[in-house]
Amino acid sequence: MSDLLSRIIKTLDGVLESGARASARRHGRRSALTRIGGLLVGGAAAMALPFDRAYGAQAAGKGSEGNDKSCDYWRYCALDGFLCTTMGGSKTSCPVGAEASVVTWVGTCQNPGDNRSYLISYYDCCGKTPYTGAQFCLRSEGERPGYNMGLYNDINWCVANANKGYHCTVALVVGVAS
Amino acid sequence: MSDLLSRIIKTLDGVLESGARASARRHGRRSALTRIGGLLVGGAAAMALPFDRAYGAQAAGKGSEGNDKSCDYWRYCALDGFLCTTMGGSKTSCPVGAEASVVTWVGTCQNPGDNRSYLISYYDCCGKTPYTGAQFCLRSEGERPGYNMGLYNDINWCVANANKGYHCTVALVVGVAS
Amino acid sequence: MDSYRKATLVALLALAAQPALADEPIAPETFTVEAALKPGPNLFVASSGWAGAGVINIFSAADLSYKGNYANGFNGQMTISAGGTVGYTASAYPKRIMKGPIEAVLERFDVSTLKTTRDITILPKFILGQAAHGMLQVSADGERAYVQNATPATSVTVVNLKTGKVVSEIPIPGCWTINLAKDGTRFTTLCGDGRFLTVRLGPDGRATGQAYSEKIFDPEKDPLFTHAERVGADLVFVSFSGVFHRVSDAGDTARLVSTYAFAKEIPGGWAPGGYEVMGYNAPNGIIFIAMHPGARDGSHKNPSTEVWAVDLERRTVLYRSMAPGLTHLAVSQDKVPVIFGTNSHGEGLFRYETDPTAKFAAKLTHQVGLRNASYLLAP
Amino acid sequence: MDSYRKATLVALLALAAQPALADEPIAPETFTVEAALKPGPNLFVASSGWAGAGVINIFSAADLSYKGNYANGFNGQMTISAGGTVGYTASAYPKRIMKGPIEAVLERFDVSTLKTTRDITILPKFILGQAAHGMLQVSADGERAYVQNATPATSVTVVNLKTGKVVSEIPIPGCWTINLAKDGTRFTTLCGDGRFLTVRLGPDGRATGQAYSEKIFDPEKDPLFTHAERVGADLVFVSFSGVFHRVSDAGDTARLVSTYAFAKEIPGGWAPGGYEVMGYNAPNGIIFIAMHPGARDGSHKNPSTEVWAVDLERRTVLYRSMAPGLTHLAVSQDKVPVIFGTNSHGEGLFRYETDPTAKFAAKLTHQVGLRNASYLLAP
Repeated sequence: MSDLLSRIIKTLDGVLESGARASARRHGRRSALTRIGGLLVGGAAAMALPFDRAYGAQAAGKGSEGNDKSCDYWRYCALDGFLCTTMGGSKTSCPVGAEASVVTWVGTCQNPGDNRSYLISYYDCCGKTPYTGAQFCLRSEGERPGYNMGLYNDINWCVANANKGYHCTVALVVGVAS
Repeated sequence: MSDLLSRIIKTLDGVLESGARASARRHGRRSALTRIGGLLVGGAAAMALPFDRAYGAQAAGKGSEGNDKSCDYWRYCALDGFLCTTMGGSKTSCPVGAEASVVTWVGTCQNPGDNRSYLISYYDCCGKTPYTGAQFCLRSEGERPGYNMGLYNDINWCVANANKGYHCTVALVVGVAS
Repeated sequence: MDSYRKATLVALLALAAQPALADEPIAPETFTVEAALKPGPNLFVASSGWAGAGVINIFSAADLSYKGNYANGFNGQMTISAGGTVGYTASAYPKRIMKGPIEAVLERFDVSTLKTTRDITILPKFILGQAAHGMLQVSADGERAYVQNATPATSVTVVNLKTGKVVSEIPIPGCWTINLAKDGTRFTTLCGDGRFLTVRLGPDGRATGQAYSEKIFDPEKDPLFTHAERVGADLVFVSFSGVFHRVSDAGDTARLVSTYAFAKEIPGGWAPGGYEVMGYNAPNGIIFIAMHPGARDGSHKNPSTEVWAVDLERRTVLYRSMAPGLTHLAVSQDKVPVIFGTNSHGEGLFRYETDPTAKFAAKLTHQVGLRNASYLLAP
Repeated sequence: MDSYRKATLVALLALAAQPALADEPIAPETFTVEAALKPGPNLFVASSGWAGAGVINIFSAADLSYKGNYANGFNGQMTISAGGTVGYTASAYPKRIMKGPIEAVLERFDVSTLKTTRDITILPKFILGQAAHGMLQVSADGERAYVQNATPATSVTVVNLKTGKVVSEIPIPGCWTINLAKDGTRFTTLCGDGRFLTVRLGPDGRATGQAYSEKIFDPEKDPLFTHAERVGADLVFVSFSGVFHRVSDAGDTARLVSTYAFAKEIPGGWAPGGYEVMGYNAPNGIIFIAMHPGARDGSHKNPSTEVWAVDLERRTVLYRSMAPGLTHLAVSQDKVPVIFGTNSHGEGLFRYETDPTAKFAAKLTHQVGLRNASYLLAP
């Protein structure tokens, strides 16, 4: 049985590693991902500010720990954008008709459910206008300026897509951070 | 002296007539201008609603009779748009860098200063975004649907210009209506 | 495999499948795109772009929950056809957004996938303005589109949706809005002298003839709103003072069937106001109409104070419901009519349920703080 | 002409010139366009478009009254040069606004007439994002422009403004923001490993060499904000924890001149926050910086609670003024410094006057409810 377990773990590690490598490749430089373990303390105290990258600011909802439509949801610790969960998508899927971004920034967020720190990949969904009534969030735990591009949430991450209009953002677990 | 007086009056009439003709020509159909005298009662009770053609609605200022930055200014009785007076222009001039519209809609507004009804030509200024902090007004005294195009304030009157972005609207006296 | 090992394997596989359990971390996830719009009747709401992109937002007709959108360009129009499954939008794409020459484009999209299925450059004479009824119409067979032009001289661009080509431009000087006949063989438009113009269309979409009606309305004393509802075989319009004009567009010449001054006997100076001023529910024969009191010159765009339920057949105002702030109104074709409304002057998307057993009294059930919303199409 | 007739003529001409008099109607008026921006120092405020056009709004620096604007495209950047008389903006014009290939364009405009004087298509690799310092720079002689690219791999596009051509693309992998040297012969950029890269530029704008500095900052423990201020011959940056880093960019290799942990001794966990976090007033040698208390991981974009006046020479925090809600801050070069600020998270454009005789205490004088405002440039 330890074989099965180790295979499961290896698979997870493999995905994490290849994810980090892919990100590094896409960013065309040494990825900041490799340094994340020691860099970030994880999103212990979730901060939810009424922020604005493009449109009117929205007050963050008083969501529960498990409410993925709320800015204080644990995965959103470095998310700057509209939540796809409030626009017909989910936390891992773009709304219908949008284009999945091919590059991404990442954060390291602590899941209060298992006290693990996860590497979260924030993919933008592209090619359409946002819904202005959607939930806009800005949290920047572990966020860094553009010289650490893989951690930077101030650019339009539809930049490498055919269609560059910013629609909304998802938050995928790509691995365990530590 | 009566010669001079009559010449002045004729000049005014001439401008009004040629203005009306020009408008009719531009609209490519019998201009509604020729019927305005009997049609409209003039902006007796000024209505200032917090309206919106494109952007966020703005409450109309409590301007005095002579305040051309306020929606209840007498000339604005059929104006739908941003006031150029609040965007660096005046009631007869576009802000710097804008393009003067070549077609226009008209209203008939009563000037409380002399109790005359005037034909007002609403020219749009074109080729730039509005300033979203400017005063937006919508009044529709004597306004008519698109089958009376010369009186219609729901279209973008930059339509015949090289640059079709709507910037703001001015209100010119083009003659006495009655 | 002994039962102990088997049980452990099952448990471990369960762990892997339930990544939220404390013992096993969340498994890496896959990034996807939703394949199709959530099922159920849709409400389409246009927001015309004035400084860039506009959008058609799609809400659940049941509860106004958000379902998705289709982005268009500057000053966009919309229509939905084929039982709500195919969308069309015409809008402008200027070279430098606020400046430079425009490319006017007719886009067709699949409502379920929100994917563009046609992108046709049309005449740049295309009407620039707010989304409204009669600016863009598509034949029932989906083969032909008709687009209002205004330079500001008025004409209609005919587009063949099969070939993706503009077929012709039909001048309609002094006339406004396209009301396509049910069989697609003609369209009717309102003219500034109070007559209606009917344009006959050949099988290729070109005009084969045209005829003006008698004078149907008085554009000086009591103009018609251009919004129209299809009622049986006829079109119903309403005037600024509140007179329904029932017009037959079945023949080569439009014909006034009847008028009904529904607001006349009711004190308070009530009149219709807004843009999309009314909606018709066919199963019950009821028109719901946005009304404001103290009507006067220039109040014809005032938002509603009440929405009135009018029985067209019995010529009766059945009920006056409180429904403030609507400039646009659309009604479902359910047996229990649902009214949707927007306020293009401010904000708000509203859903009202009516009660057929209580004279179609309307009650607010859902509300969304949407801004810049205007023309809407109900299921 | 007898004196009676003469007097009457004068009176009539006066009537004609004063159309508001009761006896004579208002004369027909002429439609014009204002020829030039109203005189006086200007404040430039960028609002980057995310669903279409963006805009550079121009306000009077004296009272925030509105003067005019220049519209640009999607995700626009700006810079102003030649003593405030020439503006530049780089932005994207996508084929279908939210979709389709983009044309990235560098536009030059005359600030007085707001007319476009150059429209140059640049590399589509152009950074898409919010307007910020170091994304677009123009040499002092107005001959060369430098544009940050991010695909997200980073490089710099060099544009010859005389010929209107792109000269070259200079890769700066892992580095971000362009800080052009005063003499235009090199630019310096911040890299992810804490070093600065200096790129030497030939007379044609091409790179003739490059050199990395020693490690100047610690990107893991205390990253630098990328906003920079020119202080004398040096560049001043500030770190997330509030340490000024004075960097010389005069040589072929950037060099750390000094650091100053100005917030260290002050209780409350204060740190800089926002985007354009500080502005320098040269006549007095004072940096004004947006500060928030209780700083922690992720609070580096928090808007200000206070603005601190810091004397760089004397290494003293002179005064802490209440100035809430600023994410962007710019300071005039007057002897009596004026601070301008915006809140890109919410709304507001603010003007504060400072008092050099009272330790540069700042007091709010004007406020405008502007939304979507971000990067600003003071006179």
